[in-house]
Amino acid sequence: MHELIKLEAIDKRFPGVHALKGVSFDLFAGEVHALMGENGAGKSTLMKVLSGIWQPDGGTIRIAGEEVTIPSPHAAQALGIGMIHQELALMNDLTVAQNIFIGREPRKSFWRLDEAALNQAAQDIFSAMNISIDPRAEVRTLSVAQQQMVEIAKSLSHKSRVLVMDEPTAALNDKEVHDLFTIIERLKSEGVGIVYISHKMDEIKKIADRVTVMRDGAYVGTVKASDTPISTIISMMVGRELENTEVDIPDLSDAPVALEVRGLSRGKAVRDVGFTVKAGEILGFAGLMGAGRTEVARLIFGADRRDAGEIVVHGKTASISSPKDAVAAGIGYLSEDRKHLGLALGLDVTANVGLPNLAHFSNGFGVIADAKLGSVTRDYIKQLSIRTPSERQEVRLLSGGNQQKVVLAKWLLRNCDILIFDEPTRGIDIGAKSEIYRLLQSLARDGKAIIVISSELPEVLRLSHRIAVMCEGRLTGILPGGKATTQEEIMHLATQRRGELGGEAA
Amino acid sequence: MTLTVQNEIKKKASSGVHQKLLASASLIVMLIFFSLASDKFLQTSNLIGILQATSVNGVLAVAVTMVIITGGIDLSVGTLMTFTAVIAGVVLTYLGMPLPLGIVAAIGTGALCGFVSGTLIARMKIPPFIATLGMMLILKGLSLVISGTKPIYFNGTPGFSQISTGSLIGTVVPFLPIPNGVLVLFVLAVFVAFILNRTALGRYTFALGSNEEAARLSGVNTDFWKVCVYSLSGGICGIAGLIIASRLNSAQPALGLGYELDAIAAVVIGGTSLAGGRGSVLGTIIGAFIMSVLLNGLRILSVAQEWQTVVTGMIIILAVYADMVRRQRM
Amino acid sequence: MTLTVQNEIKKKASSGVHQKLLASASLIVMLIFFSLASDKFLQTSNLIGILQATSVNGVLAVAVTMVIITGGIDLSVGTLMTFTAVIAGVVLTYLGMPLPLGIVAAIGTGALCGFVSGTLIARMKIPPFIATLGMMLILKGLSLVISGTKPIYFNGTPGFSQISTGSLIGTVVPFLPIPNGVLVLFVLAVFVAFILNRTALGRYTFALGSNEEAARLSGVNTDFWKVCVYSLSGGICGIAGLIIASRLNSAQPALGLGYELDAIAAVVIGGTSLAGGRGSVLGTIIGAFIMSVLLNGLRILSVAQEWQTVVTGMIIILAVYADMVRRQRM
Amino acid sequence: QDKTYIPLISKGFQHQFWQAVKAGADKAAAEFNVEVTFEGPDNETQVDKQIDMLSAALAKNPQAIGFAALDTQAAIPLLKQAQDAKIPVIAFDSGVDSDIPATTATTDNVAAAALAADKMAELIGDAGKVALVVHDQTSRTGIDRRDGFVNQMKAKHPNIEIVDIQYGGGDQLQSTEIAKAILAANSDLKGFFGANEGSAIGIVNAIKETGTKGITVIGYDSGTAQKQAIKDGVMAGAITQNPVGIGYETVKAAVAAIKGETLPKTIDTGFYWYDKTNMDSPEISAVLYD
Ligand SMILES: Nc1ncnc2c1ncn2[C@@H]1O[C@H](COP(=O)(O)OP(=O)(O)OP(=O)(O)O)[C@@H](O)[C@H]1O
Ligand SMILES: Nc1ncnc2c1ncn2[C@@H]1O[C@H](COP(=O)(O)OP(=O)(O)OP(=O)(O)O)[C@@H](O)[C@H]1O
Ligand SMILES: [Mg+2]
Ligand SMILES: [Mg+2]
Repeated sequence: MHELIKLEAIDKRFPGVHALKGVSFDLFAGEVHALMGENGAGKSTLMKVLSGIWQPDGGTIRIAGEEVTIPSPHAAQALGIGMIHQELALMNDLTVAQNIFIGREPRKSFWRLDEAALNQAAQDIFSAMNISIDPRAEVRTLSVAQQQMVEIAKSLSHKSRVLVMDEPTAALNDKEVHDLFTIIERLKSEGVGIVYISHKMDEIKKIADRVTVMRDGAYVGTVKASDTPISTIISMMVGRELENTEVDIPDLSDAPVALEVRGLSRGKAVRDVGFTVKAGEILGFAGLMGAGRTEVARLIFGADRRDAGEIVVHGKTASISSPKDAVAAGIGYLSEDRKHLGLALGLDVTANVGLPNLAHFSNGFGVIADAKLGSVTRDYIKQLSIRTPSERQEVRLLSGGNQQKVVLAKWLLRNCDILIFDEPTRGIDIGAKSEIYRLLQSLARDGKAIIVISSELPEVLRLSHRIAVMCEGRLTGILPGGKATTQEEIMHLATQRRGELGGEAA
Repeated sequence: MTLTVQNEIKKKASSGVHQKLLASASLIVMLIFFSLASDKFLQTSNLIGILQATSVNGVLAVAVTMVIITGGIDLSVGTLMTFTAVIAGVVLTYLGMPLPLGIVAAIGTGALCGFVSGTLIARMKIPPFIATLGMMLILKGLSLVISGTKPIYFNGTPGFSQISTGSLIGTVVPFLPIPNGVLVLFVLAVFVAFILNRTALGRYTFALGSNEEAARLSGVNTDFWKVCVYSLSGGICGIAGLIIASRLNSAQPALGLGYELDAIAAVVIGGTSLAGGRGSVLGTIIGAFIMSVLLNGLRILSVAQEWQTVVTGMIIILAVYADMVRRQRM
Repeated sequence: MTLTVQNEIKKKASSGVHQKLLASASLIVMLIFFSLASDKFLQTSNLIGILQATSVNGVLAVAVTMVIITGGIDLSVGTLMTFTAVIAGVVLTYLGMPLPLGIVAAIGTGALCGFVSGTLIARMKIPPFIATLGMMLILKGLSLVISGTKPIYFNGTPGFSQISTGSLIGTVVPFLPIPNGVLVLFVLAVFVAFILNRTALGRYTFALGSNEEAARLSGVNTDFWKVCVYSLSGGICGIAGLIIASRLNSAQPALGLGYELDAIAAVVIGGTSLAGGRGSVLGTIIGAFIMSVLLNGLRILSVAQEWQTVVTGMIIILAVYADMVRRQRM
Repeated sequence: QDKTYIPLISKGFQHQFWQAVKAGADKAAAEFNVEVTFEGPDNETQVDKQIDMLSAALAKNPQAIGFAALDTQAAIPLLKQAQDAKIPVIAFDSGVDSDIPATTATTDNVAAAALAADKMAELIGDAGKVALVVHDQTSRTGIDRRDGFVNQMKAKHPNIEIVDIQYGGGDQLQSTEIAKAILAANSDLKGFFGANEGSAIGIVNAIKETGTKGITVIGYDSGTAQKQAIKDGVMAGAITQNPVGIGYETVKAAVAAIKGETLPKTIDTGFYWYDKTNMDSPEISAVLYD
């Protein structure tokens, strides 16, 4: 195994943030080197230095022993470095295949692009990845998970010697993660070096050879994955031990039903879904990619128009036709796509946290009590340990995980009775994750009805009092939470297709 | 740790102030240059002329600033201004109503037209460019129809010309005869800046431009607020209509076409992004002054008219470039 | 599963064709209406008049379509057209060079000016609105300077007026005397549609408008391609300059201001989004025809001019609204 | 010692008519050894832009000022300011509703257009359909020429029907399209009047492009293309003012006013009918311009 990359004493400052403080990192051919750390530790920044997006303020980059500078993403590609970005960087108006091969389109005579070859090549990659995505589909019509798959396919198409994967599985479910790991194993055997960033600890054990931990922009240490217990890695990351909690299912037999959904339908994405959530209950939603969980949440929240269905809040039928109505009825929705649907990236943290809450922070003339809003925001920054130089920082400058926490903060402040969390821990570090679990549990204890949609089965199992499972737009069953239910049972329901599906589509 | 953070906050805040002060760097350079180049430039009468020349475009630019921050555009501001002036003319001269009614009619008509544009855009989802282009043409035609294709004079309403050309400040501070039209511009700028920075409407204005869908999913009634912004902007165009009518002592029904471009240019020169989500009224005012100082200075220097145009084009590009380089440095 | 996917692909493809055919629904409704309203409308000479009236705005709209798809805007198309016409005048009339040289000079000058705009935008990061606004003013001034503020006639170049008013098609198919200017428009539209849909330049044009940063991170030399788009667009404005100069048999240095708005309007009516990333040349051509058919029809019906304007405004809004409703239905 | 400075604020700048006025003013400037600048807005609707120009011109402390008002009243406050500063004002092209101007050097556009109407009636046999392309619906010159023509027809030539009046902003291309639409709608049109150079050329272009025969075209002002059209027989003739004379007389009157000489209330610079037969005569060719 020879050394592909050696980063030494890399330093990087942003206005108000010392993001990298003399970090070192190396990578060998044919290994998976995991890069771990809390949100905002500097993982993405370090990798952006490696892939030519940022120029370091200090330190050296060596590739195969030779010192280089990497002035642009293009230069990085030329050096054989490919990167899957944490934030999806796709061109929504182009098709899947066009995205994958942007900048490297096969040509025909007369400057024409060879569209057929392009689609075929994309299809080949998807086949190798064992997933079915239509290469001709416009990217904007794909779900987040599918888009993530496209990103992965794109980086694979580069045939890079070094592949940086910044939280590639954040939006994927177990099956897809499994497929990705198969691909990673294959790449490893071909001698590709892989930098793997993830907040999912179990993945590290499965595929990483070595683990480097960062904290607060500084290098903490590098260990061998096989002979280091997870708890050691976690304590390297957060500087303390985390206790592991079990779900504790309260007795809700007397609790009133907070939300009842009947016959919810929209096209083929959601078909006749009905369930109830009691005050104080956490209802988990499991299912495969595209099962329709997000769509159910959007319909309840009024973000999309439902074809049929009734939504009953606290025993009264609520007429919800827009998110405004839903919020007025006491429903909050934390969307899975924070960048496009959750945050106004150009505005600061306070403005984002304030967005659903301005009515409470303004007087009769609509004048905002900005100081008060600011101090409340500071409280949440502390409570959720959001890493930001101040509550006036623009959200786009925060790390991915910290952005997610800002979305959380805005709904926590809104104090809704019914909260729908769609992938609430996507991209959130292990320390913060257990904070969020604790938070959700305490919200439930306070009598809130909570729906948690998650593609991570362990998360669903750990949080839910009951577990609803969806498959292809239908609710295939509701299982009890806690130890009583196994992952296998959930997967069984999640793959319970309807026989006549093919006929129905025609 | 807390200390560093606090320091950094302070630094940020002060750099914010610096930035705003420096945003006018191009303007200041221009002022100094023209003062040195011609001794006529700094005469009080000329400076007041500049202020007055800025008032109409400035007010229109303030109106369109809000719209641009939502990520929209308003091409109808110029003809809406004219239309409200014509309405004021009809109310005051043709119907002989008292002055306050004319003022209310102009501003109300402006707000109403803004409301229509806003509704087309927010509820019927017509792209702002098309909705306001349509409005621009409709209002242009209606101004001609209503006025009977001729100017309406305000000779029957003696106080009317005071709206723009009188000087409240001048009666108090005699050596500062700043015309009322300019006073209106400044008061309006402060008012809109207050709305943008301190009120819910302002916050939603930025949110709409930054990420409308995120705002909608936060339970914000985005359509309603968008209509509000366009209505307010329309009302401000009504004020511009009053100022220009008062200045010309007449409602000129064919005026106004092309004014939208000047207004939008002032906004963009002032650093507001056409993509929405960011911008400031102060910047817009500075942008409007950059344009009028430049034109006035070139006229004072008796630069040939064709070259005035060339130089204006180059300076606009340069001013924005300088502004950008400066911002990147900081 | 694969079957469903394939079905969906088919459905998508066929709905795409439908959409394009139906996109012209408003245009067809208009044509039918005017044919019924006036028997003069369908005269060959009037139809040819409509074609010819579309040629200049159509070519400019095609030029600006590419720029708008990148997410940019070009306000200078009108004055650039004039500038290239003036350059052709200088080359052909003042310098007495042969016709092909004049053509090359006009198109080359257009491309060069586009290159300058593109460079300002791509390399110096000046917002497209400002860069092209500046260019618009600079070129407006330079046209006056170079021409000496007077028209340049092409009387010394007899073939020149054939560029636009002659009819190649007419010599082959006598009952179809379509003027060359219109032929140029259609050939150009096909050419640009080819570029947009089949070449790398086109692909990057869409990529730039869709997500420039993503394209850049994928290793696309975004700056280079952006400059290419603006240069090509400028070259096309040069063709528009030749067409208009040939039609007027003169380069009119004061013409062109305001033409940019018509061109942009045609693009947006044609369904191209000002936000970039989506759009089509076919749509633009339809948009340009909607505008010219509407104006021609209203003129044929001798509608009073102020009402022409009002109706045009309303129809533009309606056409776009109808188009949107139709698209949502499908 | 600065030269005497006289700024001229006109109604336009880019059009040939205004360039001819400028040429006349420049000629007088050279003759009387004064400095003249010439400025005007892009089009005749921009009343307020013209006021800004006037304001800047006044700031330059000129000895006199020439002003072609776009609106008869809008500039009066500024003109009062000039009066207070003892700066004589010479109105040119069209006057203002005020006695501030020392004199007004102008053409009677109404009478000139009436002459065009008479000529039209004469050429088409005092009967038939006639259409107009006018440059502007609201500007003084546009209104005067349109009304002068139309009223004369009504008063003197009742058998002539005005079928359409449309406005092309003086833009040659737009005027061409308008004229073509009018031709398409009125196959029995006998006469066409273009109320300024751009409008007249638009009509000529429309006639050429459609190959229409037998229509009597009367234009207004001159310019290379219009003179050519008359020579070619496409245009029957045109009314010309004396723009060079207007510019010259304005500066000359300004110089006189500075010296304190008394001036007549108006200086009529005249208008002329010209056609193939007389356009090469010395007194006509002197008032034509390219
Ligand atoms: N362009 C920027 N301007 C200012 N600060 C930035 C910028 N980019 C990143 N930062 C800051 O640098 C720090 C490191 O961010 P980075 O994105 O590398 O974190 P990360 O380790 O990838 O976190 P996560 O797990 O949440 O993705 C954060 O505090 C972030 O706010
Ligand atoms: N904007 C859209 N356009 C077209 N199809 C969509 C759109 N959004 C969702 N879908 C489709 O609707 C179905 C339900 O998707 P949804 O996002 O609700 O699933 P999910 O269970 O939340 O899965 P995921 O893990 O992908 O979030 C999927 O087939 C998806 O492809
Ligand atoms: Mg990260
Ligand atoms: Mg989902």
